[in-house]
Amino acid sequence: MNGMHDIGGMDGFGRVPYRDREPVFHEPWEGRVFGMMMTRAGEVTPPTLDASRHRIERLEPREYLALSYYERWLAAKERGLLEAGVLTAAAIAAKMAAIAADPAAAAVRHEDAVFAGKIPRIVAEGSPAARPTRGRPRFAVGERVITRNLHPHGHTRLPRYARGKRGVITGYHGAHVFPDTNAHGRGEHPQHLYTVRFAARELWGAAAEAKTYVALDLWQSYLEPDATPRRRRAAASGKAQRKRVR
Amino acid sequence: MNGMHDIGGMDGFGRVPYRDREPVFHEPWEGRVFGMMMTRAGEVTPPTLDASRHRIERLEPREYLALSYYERWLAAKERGLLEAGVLTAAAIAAKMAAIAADPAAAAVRHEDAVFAGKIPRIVAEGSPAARPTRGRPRFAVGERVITRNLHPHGHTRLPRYARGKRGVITGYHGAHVFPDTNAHGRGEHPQHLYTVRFAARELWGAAAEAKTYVALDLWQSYLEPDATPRRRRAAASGKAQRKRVR
Amino acid sequence: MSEHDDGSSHHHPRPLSAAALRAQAIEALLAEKGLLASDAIDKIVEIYTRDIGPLNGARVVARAWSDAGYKQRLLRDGTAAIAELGFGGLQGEHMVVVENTPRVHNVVCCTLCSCYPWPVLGLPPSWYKSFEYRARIVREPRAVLRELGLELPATVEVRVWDSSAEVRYMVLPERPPGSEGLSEAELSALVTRDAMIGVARALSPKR
Amino acid sequence: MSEHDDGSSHHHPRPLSAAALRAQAIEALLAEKGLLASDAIDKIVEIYTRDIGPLNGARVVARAWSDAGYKQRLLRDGTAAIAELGFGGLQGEHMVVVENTPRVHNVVCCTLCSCYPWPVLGLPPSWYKSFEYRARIVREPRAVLRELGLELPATVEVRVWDSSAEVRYMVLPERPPGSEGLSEAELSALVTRDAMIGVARALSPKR
Repeated sequence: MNGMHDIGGMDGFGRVPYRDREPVFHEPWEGRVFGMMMTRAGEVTPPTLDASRHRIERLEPREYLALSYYERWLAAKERGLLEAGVLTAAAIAAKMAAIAADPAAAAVRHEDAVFAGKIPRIVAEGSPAARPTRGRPRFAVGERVITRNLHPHGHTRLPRYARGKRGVITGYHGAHVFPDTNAHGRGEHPQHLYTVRFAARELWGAAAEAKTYVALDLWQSYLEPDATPRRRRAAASGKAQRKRVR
Repeated sequence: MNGMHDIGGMDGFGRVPYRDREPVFHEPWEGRVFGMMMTRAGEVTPPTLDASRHRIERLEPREYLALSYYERWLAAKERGLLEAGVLTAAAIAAKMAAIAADPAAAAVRHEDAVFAGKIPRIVAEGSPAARPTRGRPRFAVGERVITRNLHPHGHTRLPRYARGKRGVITGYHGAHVFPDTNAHGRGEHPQHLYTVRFAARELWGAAAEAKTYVALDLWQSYLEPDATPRRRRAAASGKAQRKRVR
Repeated sequence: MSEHDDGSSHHHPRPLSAAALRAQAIEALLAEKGLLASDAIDKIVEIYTRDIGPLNGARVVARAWSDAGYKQRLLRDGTAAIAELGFGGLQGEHMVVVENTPRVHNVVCCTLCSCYPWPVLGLPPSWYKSFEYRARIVREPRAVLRELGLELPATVEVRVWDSSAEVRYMVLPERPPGSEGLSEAELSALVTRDAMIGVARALSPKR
Repeated sequence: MSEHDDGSSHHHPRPLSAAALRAQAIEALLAEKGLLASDAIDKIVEIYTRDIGPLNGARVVARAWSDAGYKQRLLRDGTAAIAELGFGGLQGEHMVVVENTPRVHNVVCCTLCSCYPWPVLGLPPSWYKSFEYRARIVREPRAVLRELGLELPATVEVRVWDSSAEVRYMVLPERPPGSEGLSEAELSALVTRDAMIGVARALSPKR
């Protein structure tokens, strides 16, 4: 989707709010939200990683921008629990009021020693997205491609700034789970995954920074061969723009 | 600039909040803000229309989305007055506190009967953006063009969704003031202005609504001739995409 | 500000919003410094709440429905033809009128801000200025129109006019069936703001 | 929730934020229903606050600086070489290590969310997750790096790695001058989180 999350290339946010040192979690609740997300707390049908990302992307744009990072995780988690009927908004509001009145109301625990014991292994093993490859990759390293101009209303990992753009394959990663279907419960449908390198000038036009490239990891169905003759390509991506007014 | 205002094509906002009837101004202050903007109240160097738009665009994205329409006008107006040193933040805060304590503190007027008497004529005459044409237009109605992939950090009226896209000239309007310079006090530099028609499929890919077109009014320096051979154009804009997965 | 209320809203007993307070504070400070004209602001507000609105556009449309010569002039040079009826000026300096037919449906928007043809339609309604409309109408106009109650046959071509320059667009809606023989005044009552934006058809005459 | 505080922040006497209240309410409700494992959450929080962080990545870099064979393996198959040191797992299942040289500077980001190589760098800092960094680093990396204190000569090629899939990137910084003869442990102390993201150089050894 062309969501609020797809902000690569946007102006107006200002300077990066850099801090050298900060705690991993700024408040204890951030850690708890992180932990609930990672342990898939309360999920009747645990969402895939892709579905979790899409839940966050689907936050209303005003909400997406207004919330902090873990507030977005929390809002997405809450939405998932409400949509699945696990919790109700009324119950959450009542419990919030109870905790505000008496912080001890939050001190509820439910233990699962077996699951807790597995956590280190779950973290250490991870959950690879690579899948056995079926079919030969369409593109080879060094090949020129053009990204498709795709605008699905659902989840995608082809950002807007890199659609309809020419690049070069610089890496191949085998077949990986395809987020555009997996996020929607429509299956993993693994596809060949490539690293594609784009010149900044191709992405951002003639005013782009020089000697600058952006690489993205893109699935095969995002890509088409770039059949543009070399001479025309140069004209379209750069030389012609140098003539522009201003 | 690739600002928060450039939202054509975004997902996630939901249904259009349609209302059949509503007052022109929902609150009296909206009318006053409209009036202050239109009369350029307090402006040492009255901004051009383009500069006024750019002031609004430059609101921080979180602020832009959080504010209502006339709140954005008000925020942009305030920013202009602060930047010009006409008012200070402290003075505004103090006056807000005074009015909150006693609404009568807002009852300050300064009359200018001569200016007020000119308002009907100013409204009726408007402020045309057309300028005498110098030089022949580069493009003719019916000609195919491709928009440049421009990403200026300043003001522009070529929205992101229509950059690097192929269209057809369907109208010519003579020379109009060029916003990209005029908004920044760099002069009007009038350019030939064209209406360019784009197929929805060109803008939004193969999933676009059928038999649908979007027209934009674009200045000559936004445009290049589309020299793509007809066969390749069809492949790039549509047929090739029909093969995509999903 | 109550003594120069614009008259479009009644007085509110509830506390002023932060925006209202801020607007009043800025206006009062500028007035104290003699840097604004309160009476000029009054006049502007009065004009756009009382004088200028979609009734202007409705008169243009009714004339075009009634007078083939006028319609031809209107579609050829909107600014000049609209000026024949005495309308024009701010945000209507360069008018283009686009005609709906059984085969083509037009709809107007401004994705980058909220440009709108003030002299014929007045100031835009909230929904036209909403992020929702601005974001979606250029991408999925048929879906948006359907939500707004206007279902277009697949055979109808949709043309969205995104007002990116100072050209302003107004839709000339299709004359509704059953409106034969109506006077211009009667016809203009069928022409809604929404029909001239292109998110609705003109009203059907009461039978 | 104070009795299972994650230990990364001290207790706050001030009232809980709305987010804190909401998080606690949801956790308490799920615990009441037996739909979460409090101890599993404790364990996850503990791992990412105590065990996993940029010291892991620093060890990888120090090894690569010290051992040409390891460096070669690291650049050829990041996942396998990093696993040699015992690191890997969640959000590092497919690691690619990119090498900074006098001619090429690499920097890592994720514009669409905030993907980051957890096993070697821990959880990302706030600024990496900020809209500012996500929006700007792909468009004007040299300007962003300059703001962050890293001025790159025009002759250096900049490569930005936007983590759009499950491949995670880590930068192998240039070994700083004057670090000859240092032990792996001493070298790893020169390797900052920022150097492995690519927004800084490795530290210079104290002389």
